[in-house]
Amino acid sequence: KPKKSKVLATPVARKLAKDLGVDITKIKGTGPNGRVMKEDIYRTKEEMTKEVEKPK
Amino acid sequence: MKYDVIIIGGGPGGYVAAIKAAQLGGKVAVVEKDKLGGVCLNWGCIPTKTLLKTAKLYRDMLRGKEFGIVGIDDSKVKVDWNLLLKRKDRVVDRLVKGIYTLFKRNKIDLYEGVGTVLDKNRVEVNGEVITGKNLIIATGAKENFPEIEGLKEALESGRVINSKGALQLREIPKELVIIGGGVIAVEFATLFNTLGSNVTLIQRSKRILSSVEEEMALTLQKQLIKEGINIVTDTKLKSITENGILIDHKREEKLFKGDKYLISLGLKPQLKGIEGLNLELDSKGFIKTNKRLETSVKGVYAIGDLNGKFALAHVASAEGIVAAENIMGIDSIMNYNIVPTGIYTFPELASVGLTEEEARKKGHDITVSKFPLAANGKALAEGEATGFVKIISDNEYGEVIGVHIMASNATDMISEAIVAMQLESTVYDIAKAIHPHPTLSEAVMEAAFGSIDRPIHM
Amino acid sequence: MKYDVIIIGGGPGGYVAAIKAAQLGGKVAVVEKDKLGGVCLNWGCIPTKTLLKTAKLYRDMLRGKEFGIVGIDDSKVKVDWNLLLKRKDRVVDRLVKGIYTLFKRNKIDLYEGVGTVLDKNRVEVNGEVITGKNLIIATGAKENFPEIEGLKEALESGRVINSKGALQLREIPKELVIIGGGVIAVEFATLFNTLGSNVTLIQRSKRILSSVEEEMALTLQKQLIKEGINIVTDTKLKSITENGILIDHKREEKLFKGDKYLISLGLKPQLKGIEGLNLELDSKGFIKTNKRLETSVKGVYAIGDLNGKFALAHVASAEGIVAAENIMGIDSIMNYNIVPTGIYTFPELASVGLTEEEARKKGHDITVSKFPLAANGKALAEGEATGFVKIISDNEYGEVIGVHIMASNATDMISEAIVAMQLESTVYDIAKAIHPHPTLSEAVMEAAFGSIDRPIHM
Ligand SMILES: Cc1cc2nc3c(=O)[nH]c(=O)nc-3n(C[C@H](O)[C@H](O)[C@H](O)COP(=O)(O)OP(=O)(O)OC[C@H]3O[C@@H](n4cnc5c(N)ncnc54)[C@H](O)[C@@H]3O)c2cc1C
Ligand SMILES: Cc1cc2nc3c(=O)[nH]c(=O)nc-3n(C[C@H](O)[C@H](O)[C@H](O)COP(=O)(O)OP(=O)(O)OC[C@H]3O[C@@H](n4cnc5c(N)ncnc54)[C@H](O)[C@@H]3O)c2cc1C
Repeated sequence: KPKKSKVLATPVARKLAKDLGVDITKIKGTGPNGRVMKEDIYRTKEEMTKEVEKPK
Repeated sequence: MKYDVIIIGGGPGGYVAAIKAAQLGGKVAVVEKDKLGGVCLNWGCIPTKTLLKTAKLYRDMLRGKEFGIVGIDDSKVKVDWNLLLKRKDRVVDRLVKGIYTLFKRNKIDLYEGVGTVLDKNRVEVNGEVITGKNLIIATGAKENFPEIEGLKEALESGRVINSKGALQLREIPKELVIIGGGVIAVEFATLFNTLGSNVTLIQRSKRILSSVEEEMALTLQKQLIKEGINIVTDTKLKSITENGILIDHKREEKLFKGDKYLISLGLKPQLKGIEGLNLELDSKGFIKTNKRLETSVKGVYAIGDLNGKFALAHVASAEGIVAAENIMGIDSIMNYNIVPTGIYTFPELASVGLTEEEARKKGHDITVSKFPLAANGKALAEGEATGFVKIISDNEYGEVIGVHIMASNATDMISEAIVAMQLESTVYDIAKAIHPHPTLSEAVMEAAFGSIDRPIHM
Repeated sequence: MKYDVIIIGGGPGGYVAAIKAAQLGGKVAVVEKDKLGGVCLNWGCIPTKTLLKTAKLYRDMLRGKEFGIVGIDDSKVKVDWNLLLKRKDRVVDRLVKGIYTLFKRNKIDLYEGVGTVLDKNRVEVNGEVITGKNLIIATGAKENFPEIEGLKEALESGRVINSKGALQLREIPKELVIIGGGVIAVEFATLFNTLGSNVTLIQRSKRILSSVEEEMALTLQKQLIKEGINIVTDTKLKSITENGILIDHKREEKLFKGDKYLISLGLKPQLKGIEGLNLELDSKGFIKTNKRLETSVKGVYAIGDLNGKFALAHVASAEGIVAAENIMGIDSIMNYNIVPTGIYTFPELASVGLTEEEARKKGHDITVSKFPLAANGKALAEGEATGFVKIISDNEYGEVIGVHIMASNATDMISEAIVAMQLESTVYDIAKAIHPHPTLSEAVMEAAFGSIDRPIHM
């Protein structure tokens, strides 16, 4: 069976991902049926920032 | 060139395009030979829904006892047709005047008269030639009368009428024969049957509303028969004479008599005045357009009934907005996959997206979930428990690809589905949205539960 | 342990939790001392909406002439209260029986009797002790009666009644004084005013429906006054005597007399039988729960009216589903940001999300767009043009964060907004969704157009 290609996401999550430079295809959404919600983008962005800060 | 856009026809296609183009800063001219609002406001959507509102109230009045209301003398309570037509006129007048006001407010130049297109930049009205960079054709459609013996004479004499004629009747017909089984036919059948006419509906195919989701159309057909409408399906019209309408029905000839015959058998485009453009037409003779509403001639757009996509006012308006946006430099396309239809019978029908059949044909692996209104608290409280909500979803993600609603206010309930589909919603999202109790819309949520595993109340 | 979950209380919280848990494969017991369906089905949502349906029909009948219907003798047409109550009973019976059937179908064990919690795994009913791994408390709430001189006696004598008493009245009161201005008070005011009572509504704060969007509440207040309800705001209850209700109003004492007094001043949780658990309570005495509906004791959940979040049936049911899912191993949380409320007045009110005020307080940079029903074709056709749709959106992406609808069928229209908000929709998505014509829901689309730039029809 082919892998699912589409990302379920809300319009706000998509815009936010674009603005914050988050790759939406790599996020596991917490919304219904795994939909990526705006909170998921905020959370991912925060994690990304922490990753960057760590090596210091 | 004087105008950014000249629009021919001021119906729900043209007038909305005009307002949108003006809002976007365009200099706009509209040519209208009759009244702004077109068929929809003057002879279509609004008049019929105003009459149907009264019919529904009248029907509910006669059911008063069931709801605990006494003291109504059924033999005395009547719809006064002329009083009703006056109300219809008041509603229409107010709305049509509103459009004229909107034109002034948006500084749209209105040319009252028949527009004749000279070329894609020039239109003649009352001898004057106006010029524009773009042209939107929004002249609508007219009735398609088949070639049947005697029809032409019967139309001329007024024995056979169209929907416009039905809105101008002097009285409620005693015996009404309706030829056709589409939306308009079925709505008028509902109207006059409720107001007391004996209605016979003669339909060519096996069932009414052939383009509507099958179970819904069949359930309505049963309901209409139960309410006293004589529905004759599987027929072939033969001729119309002084004696009545002659049809072939199961290899037998039958004659139907009425004091009025209402015919509603589809539409053909209104192309008069625009022949000069030589626009490409589709196989049915409608103007060919793409998703940007462009015709085969650059700078010329065609919106509404005359492009043959959907003969619906909201489609005409949506197309008008798309055309206006494209003309004013905003890239815009129509999404014909999410177009709702509404039918104002008792109960109403409304649909958006694919039917089971269509979905399977397109290769979708689907789930069909149906929730009956008989299990919905509000439907029982309102005494309107005939109907259901059916959701078709694609199994890959659970995406909602079709919703079909039969309910007393299905035409408002469907908006939830169109917004959901616009947002590429899955059944999980709809199920997760907390619907207020008690409402008919809970049935939509329940159907979504059913798509996932099971509804609560079933 | 015998059960996966024991549920105390079979209202819309408890019975839905039970069905969901059973659907997920759980072994479920429900303890109910009265009838399944709880307040909502037996004495709340369903009975009141059944009565209001009749009231609305009666109101429309008296407006018949306006719609072209003649032959109604206004002096004879009446609501037969006892006939109406019988209809109410039929509707309630059918729905309640339906729940019993669902219990059987889902193999839920029903214990009829008062449940007393011994500890978090043991509940006593009629002397029998049943054991379970989890416990859901869903015992609901009861009326909160303030400490007012004479109230206790008046309640006992039956001069002062609560909403349950109002549903058991022998006749329609001639003079009805309603104490309270919340949803229940306002719905009963609408009901009895329409049925012919002289209604006085006594409200403590400056306006009715203090938790409802201000413009909407004030517009309704005006409408109710116009329809003949005497609304007295800004009052303080002093005492209740044989002579009537004494209040302070603008530094004056006033006495209000009626043949019945209906009191509706909020709720307090029903904690009897569960004291043994020593659950943590909030400042108002309701059981504290988190978004998973867990209480301070592991394995004990509390749903519905008694956790003090929203006293709404659909919230109770949604919480029931969340609790059941968590118990059955599916991680699940409630989203209290998208909870709709519906008020079944004429016209109805419905809301979801934030009001202007709340949004500003939370620091949102917002756009408020309002579209009046007076500019909506269907509203005019139906003669129901009082109201509007108001959309609050956040300016960063245009996300819809609040929708407030005043319209004859607002409670169904709001579903579009809840699904939109569930999907984090922007106003662009709603504006782009083609709404069917003619419908009241077009006003939602128009309001969305207004959020972006301007509505078409304004
Ligand atoms: C009885 C009935 C009920 C209906 N109910 C509904 C409903 O409930 N919902 C719904 O969505 N749809 C309904 N429809 C369909 C709806 O009315 C049409 O889809 C809609 O009016 C199409 O809009 P339009 O702008 O394309 O054309 P039209 O509304 O037909 O407007 C075309 C306008 O162009 C003008 N015109 C034509 N040629 C020229 C010219 N050469 N110069 C100047 N002016 C010209 C005409 O006078 C007219 O005003 C109904 C139709 C009927 C007949
Ligand atoms: C007049 C009125 C109109 C309303 N209209 C609406 C409306 O339109 N929409 C809406 O959303 N909400 C409405 N409500 C509110 C709605 O009824 C409540 O929010 C809802 O019933 C709460 O559900 P619940 O399950 O928490 O509690 P309840 O419905 O109160 O159910 C609790 C159940 O627990 C049982 N019980 C209690 N203690 C025990 C015990 N120890 N042992 C065994 N059984 C026990 C009770 O008998 C009862 O059946 C209305 C309320 C009223 C009063």
